[in-house]
Amino acid sequence: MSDTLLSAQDVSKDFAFGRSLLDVVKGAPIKAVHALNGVSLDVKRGETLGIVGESGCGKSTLARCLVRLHDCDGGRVVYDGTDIATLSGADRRAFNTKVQMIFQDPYSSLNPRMTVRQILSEALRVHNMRPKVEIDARIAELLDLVRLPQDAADRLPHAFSGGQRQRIGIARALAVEPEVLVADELVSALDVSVQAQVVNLLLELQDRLSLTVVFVAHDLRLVRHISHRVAVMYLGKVVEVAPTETLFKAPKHPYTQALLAAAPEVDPTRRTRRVAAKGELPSPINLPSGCLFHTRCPHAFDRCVSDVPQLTPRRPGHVAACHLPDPELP
Amino acid sequence: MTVMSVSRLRRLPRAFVFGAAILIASVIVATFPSAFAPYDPLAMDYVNLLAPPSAAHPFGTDNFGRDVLSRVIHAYTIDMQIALFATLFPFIFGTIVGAIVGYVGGVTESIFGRVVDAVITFPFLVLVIAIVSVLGPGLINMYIAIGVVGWVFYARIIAAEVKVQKRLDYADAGRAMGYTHARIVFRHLLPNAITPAVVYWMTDMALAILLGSSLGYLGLGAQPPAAEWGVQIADGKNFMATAWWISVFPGFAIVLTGLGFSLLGDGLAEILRGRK
Amino acid sequence: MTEPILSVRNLTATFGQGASALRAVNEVSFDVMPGEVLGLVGESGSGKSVTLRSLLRLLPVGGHVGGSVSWHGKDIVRMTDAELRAVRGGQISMIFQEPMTALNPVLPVRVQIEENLRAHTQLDRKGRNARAKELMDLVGIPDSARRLDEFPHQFSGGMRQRVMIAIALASDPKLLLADEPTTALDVTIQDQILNLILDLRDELAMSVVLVTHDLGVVAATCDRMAVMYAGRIVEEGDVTQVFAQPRHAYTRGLLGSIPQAGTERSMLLSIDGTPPGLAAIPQGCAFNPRCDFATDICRRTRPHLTGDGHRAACHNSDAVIAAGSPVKKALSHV
Amino acid sequence: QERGGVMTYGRYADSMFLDPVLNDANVDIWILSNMYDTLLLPTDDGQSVQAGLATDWNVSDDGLTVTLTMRDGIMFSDGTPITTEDVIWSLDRARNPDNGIWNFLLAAVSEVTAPDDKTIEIKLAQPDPAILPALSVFNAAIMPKAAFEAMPGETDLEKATAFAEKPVGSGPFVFDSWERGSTLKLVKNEHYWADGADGQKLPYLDGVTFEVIPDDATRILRVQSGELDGAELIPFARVKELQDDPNINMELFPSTRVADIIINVRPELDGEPNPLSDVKVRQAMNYAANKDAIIQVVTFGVGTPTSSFMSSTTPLHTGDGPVFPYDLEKAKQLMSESGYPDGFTASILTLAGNQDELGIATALQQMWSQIGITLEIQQVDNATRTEQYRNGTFDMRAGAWTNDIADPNQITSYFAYSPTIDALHSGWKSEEVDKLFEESQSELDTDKRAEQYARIQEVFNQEGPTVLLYETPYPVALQDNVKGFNQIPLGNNIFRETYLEKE
Amino acid sequence: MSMTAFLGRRLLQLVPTLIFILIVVFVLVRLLPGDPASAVLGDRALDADVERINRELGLDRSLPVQFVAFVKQVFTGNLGNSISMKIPVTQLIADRLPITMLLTFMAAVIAVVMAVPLAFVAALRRDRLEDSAIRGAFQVGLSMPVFYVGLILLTVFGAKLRWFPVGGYGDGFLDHLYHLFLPAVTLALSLSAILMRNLRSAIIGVVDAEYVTFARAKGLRANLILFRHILRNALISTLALFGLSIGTLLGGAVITETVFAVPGAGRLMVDSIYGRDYPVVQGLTIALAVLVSVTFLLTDILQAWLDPRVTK
Ligand SMILES: Nc1ncnc2c1ncn2[C@@H]1O[C@H](COP(=O)(O)OP(=O)(O)OP(=O)(O)O)[C@@H](O)[C@H]1O
Ligand SMILES: Nc1ncnc2c1ncn2[C@@H]1O[C@H](COP(=O)(O)OP(=O)(O)OP(=O)(O)O)[C@@H](O)[C@H]1O
Ligand SMILES: [Mg+2]
Ligand SMILES: [Mg+2]
Ligand code: NI
Repeated sequence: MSDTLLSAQDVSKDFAFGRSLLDVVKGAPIKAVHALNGVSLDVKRGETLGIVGESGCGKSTLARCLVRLHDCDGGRVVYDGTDIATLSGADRRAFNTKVQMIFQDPYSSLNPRMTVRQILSEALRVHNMRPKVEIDARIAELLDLVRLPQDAADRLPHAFSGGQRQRIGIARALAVEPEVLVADELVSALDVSVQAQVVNLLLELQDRLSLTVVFVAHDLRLVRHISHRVAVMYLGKVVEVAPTETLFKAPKHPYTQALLAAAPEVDPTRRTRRVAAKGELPSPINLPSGCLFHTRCPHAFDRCVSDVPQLTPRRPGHVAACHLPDPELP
Repeated sequence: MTVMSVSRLRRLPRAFVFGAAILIASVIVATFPSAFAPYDPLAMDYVNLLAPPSAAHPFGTDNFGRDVLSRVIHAYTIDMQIALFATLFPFIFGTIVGAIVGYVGGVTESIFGRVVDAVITFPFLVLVIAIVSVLGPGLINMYIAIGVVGWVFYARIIAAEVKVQKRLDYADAGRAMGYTHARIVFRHLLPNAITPAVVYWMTDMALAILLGSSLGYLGLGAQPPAAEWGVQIADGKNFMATAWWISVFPGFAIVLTGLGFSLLGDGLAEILRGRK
Repeated sequence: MTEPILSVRNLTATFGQGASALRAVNEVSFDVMPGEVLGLVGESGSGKSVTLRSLLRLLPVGGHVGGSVSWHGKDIVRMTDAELRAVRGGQISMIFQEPMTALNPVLPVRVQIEENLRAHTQLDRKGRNARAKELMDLVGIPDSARRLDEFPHQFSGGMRQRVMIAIALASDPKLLLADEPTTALDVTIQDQILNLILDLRDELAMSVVLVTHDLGVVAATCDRMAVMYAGRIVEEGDVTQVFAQPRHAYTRGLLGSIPQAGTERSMLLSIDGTPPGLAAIPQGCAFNPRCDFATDICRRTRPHLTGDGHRAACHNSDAVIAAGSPVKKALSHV
Repeated sequence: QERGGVMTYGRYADSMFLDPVLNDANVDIWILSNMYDTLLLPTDDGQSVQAGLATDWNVSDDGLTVTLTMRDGIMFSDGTPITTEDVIWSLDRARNPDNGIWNFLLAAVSEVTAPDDKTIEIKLAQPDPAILPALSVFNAAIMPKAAFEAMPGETDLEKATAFAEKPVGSGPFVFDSWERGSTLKLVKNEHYWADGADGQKLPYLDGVTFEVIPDDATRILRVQSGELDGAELIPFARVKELQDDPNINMELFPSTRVADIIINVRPELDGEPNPLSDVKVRQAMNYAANKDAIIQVVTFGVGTPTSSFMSSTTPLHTGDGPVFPYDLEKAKQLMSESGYPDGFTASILTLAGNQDELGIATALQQMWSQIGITLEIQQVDNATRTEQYRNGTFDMRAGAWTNDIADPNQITSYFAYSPTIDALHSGWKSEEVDKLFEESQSELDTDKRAEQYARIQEVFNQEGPTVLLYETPYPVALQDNVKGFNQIPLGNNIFRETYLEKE
Repeated sequence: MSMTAFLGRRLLQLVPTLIFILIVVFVLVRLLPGDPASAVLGDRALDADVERINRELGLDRSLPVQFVAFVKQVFTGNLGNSISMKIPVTQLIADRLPITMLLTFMAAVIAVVMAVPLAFVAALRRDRLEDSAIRGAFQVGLSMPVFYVGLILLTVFGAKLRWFPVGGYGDGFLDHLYHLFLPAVTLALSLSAILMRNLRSAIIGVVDAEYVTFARAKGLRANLILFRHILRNALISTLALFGLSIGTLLGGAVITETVFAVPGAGRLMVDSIYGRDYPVVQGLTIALAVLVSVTFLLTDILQAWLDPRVTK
């Protein structure tokens, strides 16, 4: 299980601000949020790839680029050997069925005016997944798959709790029988107890349907729990990728280290009062030069300000983008 | 009515129930005016001019000797029509345009913004008067004139709401599912974006009746001999001191109907807000 | 043993009137000791925020507070408006989860700090200005003089939270009520803010009631914790004790739901079902339908909070203790 | 009579252009004579002329020369004397066919000269029996040539525009100030020539202030609240009420105003045969129209049925009693004899917002439905109506007429004489009427002219393109203390002998 | 974005709007049936006179030629002469637009003065008797035709009680204010009803906002919370609505001015439409459009001042 199914190759994405006529007249420079700045990442068939990072670092944007909700401004996203930007018409729809996305917000990701049955049958119908007569049966099957009672079909989303809604979202994605699921903060809006239910469901489905999963989250514990490999993002860049155990035990990038240190441990006996990372995320509009993390990095030296570090191999399957070969854990 | 629906009715906001009751009654009267009106609204009685309210003519008679009550009742037909038709086209057209503008955004939105500016910059009543003058007076032309201007307001509301809805995940979910833009706009976004427009619609219907009566006052609205409240009030203007009943009763009808619409609108807003 | 500075007894909060009234908080009792950090945890809707707000009678229109909250010998629930105003923001301050919505978007930060100073201190204009700047420095906002005249939307999330803390600290409160102050923040920022609160607690010798749903935050910051479920406290005790030996099945479930290092890609110990709505709280122990330990008695009678120091409201405490702490297990695994 | 005081008078609309020659409408015409004097003045009954700036006048026997003697010592309000040069210039300007729309009144004039500085001689190309009244019409007003020509501008229109901003004339009052749309103030002309019956100098008033109050009800309220001394065009509906008001003197001044329905009688309209071209149909419509009821409903009894197409106050009017007394049976009879026994549908244009016209149309709608005619009322604004009228594309329209000259020739040329405007743009034509009218235009024998007019009226009344309805007076509400105000049948508001009685 | 840039953008946006209005009104007036000459001259004019006068007015030229001439005129600040009154349109506008502006301004002030306090009472006593009474009263105000309300006010406060003059405009500024009071009230009724409704629900929306809770948690006095925290935020959305209503308000002035005999621009506009006085209609439309746009700009500025987020 090492062949690449989906890959991002040097993907970049900017969100330009609206420019008024006046700006044009004044010749003001185009301002943009640099959400992704050259992200390269491979997703291997059957694996779960976790993507972590702080808010605004471009996790969602990357996820959206992977399913082509955004078209990337630079680089490309390749699925099964083809650049997805070239797909159109039937091919594009076929791609949509193969790579599906599930969303963060259980409240806004379902159309509040459609019953579960309408939501699911729309997906089945538009993509001709099943002949008309089999649609009801398939809906029953899907509900079963995500552990929802059968009588759920004819209810509107507001009749469900957050966890149940996320299951409906999963069912909708599964309706088109995808190979890849991109889950953006799938459980972060849920209560811990319900979070666990959904995580369990995802693990189980992945086994049963041999899905490839891209799991985007900011919760390190969760990512660690379900990912085979983890990519850490900072300011629109991947700064470190490694198999889960390696990453959590021996992080090579100072940012990863700070992130791990900042996450509170679930053990009251191991408290620290040391602040893990100083400062805040710089503005994605005016990015720092060189290493994006140098403004907050305890190890920063002059090269970090001038040179952009590349992802370099550290161990088998472990890459990190830091000028230091092995920054010490602080 | 089943027990359940009664109990559900009780849970509806009071404003909604009152408003709906007034309007349902109005619609019934508007549909079968002859069943309620004691006289032919057009029948003139030259010996009974300007008769004050009496048992025979509870609302009195006007300067043609016509029964005011019967005219108020028959006016329901026209005024409810005005409420509906003067607003229906703007509602539908504005909704469609607004949905597209809100969804597409960008240049379309800027252009639309200028159109909105132009329309709201132009005094509404003056524009309507000008358009009716071009087309000629009469209800249909009045509808057209109001429609030409009115759709913009709906489109603005819908565009703003669609823009909000567009940013919600379910819209993206639709795109991720590979649905067409048309399907996402009209099947998914619009049903969720339409509520403020519907609430505005209710207010607008009341305003349409009022506008209709203003135009009636200027002779540009409903054409005689048809009874219409605004025209009746205008007719009665010269008799405010001597025969107040000619204008006061149609005035009541306007206020009552307007109240119905805005109660319904308020109630609707409350229900829809509550659901969120 | 020192006296508690705040002592809450049978606190109830109801919304609405008559038959359709809902009890969001039900006979909640707890104490806050001087200088301690008390964590209030529970799932969404369990009544944490309402409890916290009831302490200062800050419920929205239609809410009603019962029971007693004694503060320096006076009962806040029965205070006059004038007395209450002196307590609010003066002796007890409060901060909220979403600083963007809790700060008035149309007023510059200076005004929002100043109005608090004006309400609770005798400082003159100049004094207030100086104090405002001092507060901004205290919570670690660089370039404070300039930033005082900015509006909330010009601050980042973390900075906003610092601003709110600065406002709350304006009049040297003795108790800080914090309603999920870090939930909206990133881990690195959360780490900064929590440390800031702890530092300030030490410096200013105040107590803190910290509402959160993140057991990690509790583990990292609190001295004692109370677990809420369906409007009631179901377990209360020293943080280390509770983590090491939960006595309520719900607490145990919560702890088990958190992924632990070393158990990668295994099934989590989840709690089935969802928390009940206020209108349909189950008979007996509110948790019984979701509980693995539930017995008949759980379905019939409501358990009382019992124990000394470490209290729990569970009929089957023993069974739960016997099952052990999921966290312990995880920890020993490493 | 008591002197002094300013009278405020409420009008329904403001004047537009205070030039006697280039103005277009009644809002100007009706007040111009207060500022501009004419050589002759209409008498109070509007039937003939009296001395104005000229004291004597004489028409030669061949009818080709009018000789007038100028009054002594007359001057314009700015104190400059009125010379024969001013008179010649004014009349030449008034009769110039390029100037305004009233020049036809003086169309017969071929030359104006002044043999000496007291005498004006007007030469006519052909005899004109209406030449004396024509000299009393507003457009023949005498204006100061020098002051006019000193105005900036190249063309006559430009000069007139500048002049009319602060006009100078020789009427009893002088222009003082004007806030358009609101108030027009006139003050007493100190140089006015006339004395009143009591021997005192006219006018008695220090000034007249016209206030524009378009809304009828508001205008009346202002009179009732005492803020106005008088107000014109009181709706008939309110006449009774004001007559009963002890503080208000509700005057009904005799007028030349007639109300009728104008019918398009062209044989085809829009490519369809036109039922209204059938004279029987028109007569049926006339009979079926219950004038008494209409007078009751629309004028609340104030009007009287017309006995001819011209008002009874017009010189040479004939007839008494309604031309077509209400007779439904006869109407039905006539309908069945016509080409349209089953009736038809026709439309009528009324002026939007005009309650009188609307009332007439509404009543007719009901009355004519009884002889099978379905009447569609179309309320349109004035310009739209005028266009349809002028193009002859209307079915029917409500109409009203007021004479501008104390002679029947104006109304007859518009109503009956087809070359002018196709007989009210109706397409009606009677060779006989046309011939009679042309003859009457230069007929100096009064009796003969009367006969000609009698015949014209007979033909027109019976077959003409109108439904004759009623004539109405001018309803003016005055405060009780207002005396000596007159609105003559031609509509002119005469303030020169008005005074405000003090208690 | 700075305030100047924000204003600059708004001003630039005005240009296409004005051009659009210019074209629409130019075409619209010419679509009206009838021509200026016959509209002015009325029934009595002879065909030859009508043709002559229309020719003198240059109306026999082709539309594009007329339009170009018109645009040229506009750019030289000359709006032509009125056809019926013969005087320059600019002079007419200068005489009469200020009156309408004053009337509308007074109406706006009165509407706000009526709406704001009552909206507060209604919102804070939500669903109680006071609320229902206030909303009911405004509803009646909203449902009454303007000409009717005007007449009633005139009869009661003018003719009967003699508190106010029965229409007219008066002399001198204070007298103007006095004369315009009743018409302004009439005009304000429907706007105040709309504002009241909007503000009421805005207040209801704000009362439970977290920052209000926070303000209460600071122990502030009720008044301070009400005015500084609740009102200001609630006003923001209402202000936008208010700006949008100015056009409607100006339109409503047409009837009000007729009923109250106020010599304003609204009446002039309608008279000119009826009189087919093309130059006046065109000139007045441009003037009104500029006026309304400036009002929008002002409300925008006010909004930017109330809500610092706007300029973002
Ligand atoms: N549609 C958009 N228009 C403009 N800017 C955007 C848009 N979407 C995202 N951004 C900006 O791009 C940057 C990356 O956003 P993104 O949502 O990908 O971050 P994220 O890592 O998913 O954060 P979070 O954890 O908060 O979800 C942010 O600065 C965000 O403000
Ligand atoms: N104004 C209100 N009216 C009616 N019910 C309310 C109101 N505010 C809160 N509630 C109810 O009270 C209960 C407790 O709410 P509370 O906000 O205290 O929960 P919480 O524990 O703080 O949850 P969260 O983690 O989501 O903040 C919930 O069921 C909620 O629906
Ligand atoms: Mg995201
Ligand atoms: Mg909460
Ligand atoms: Ni006055």
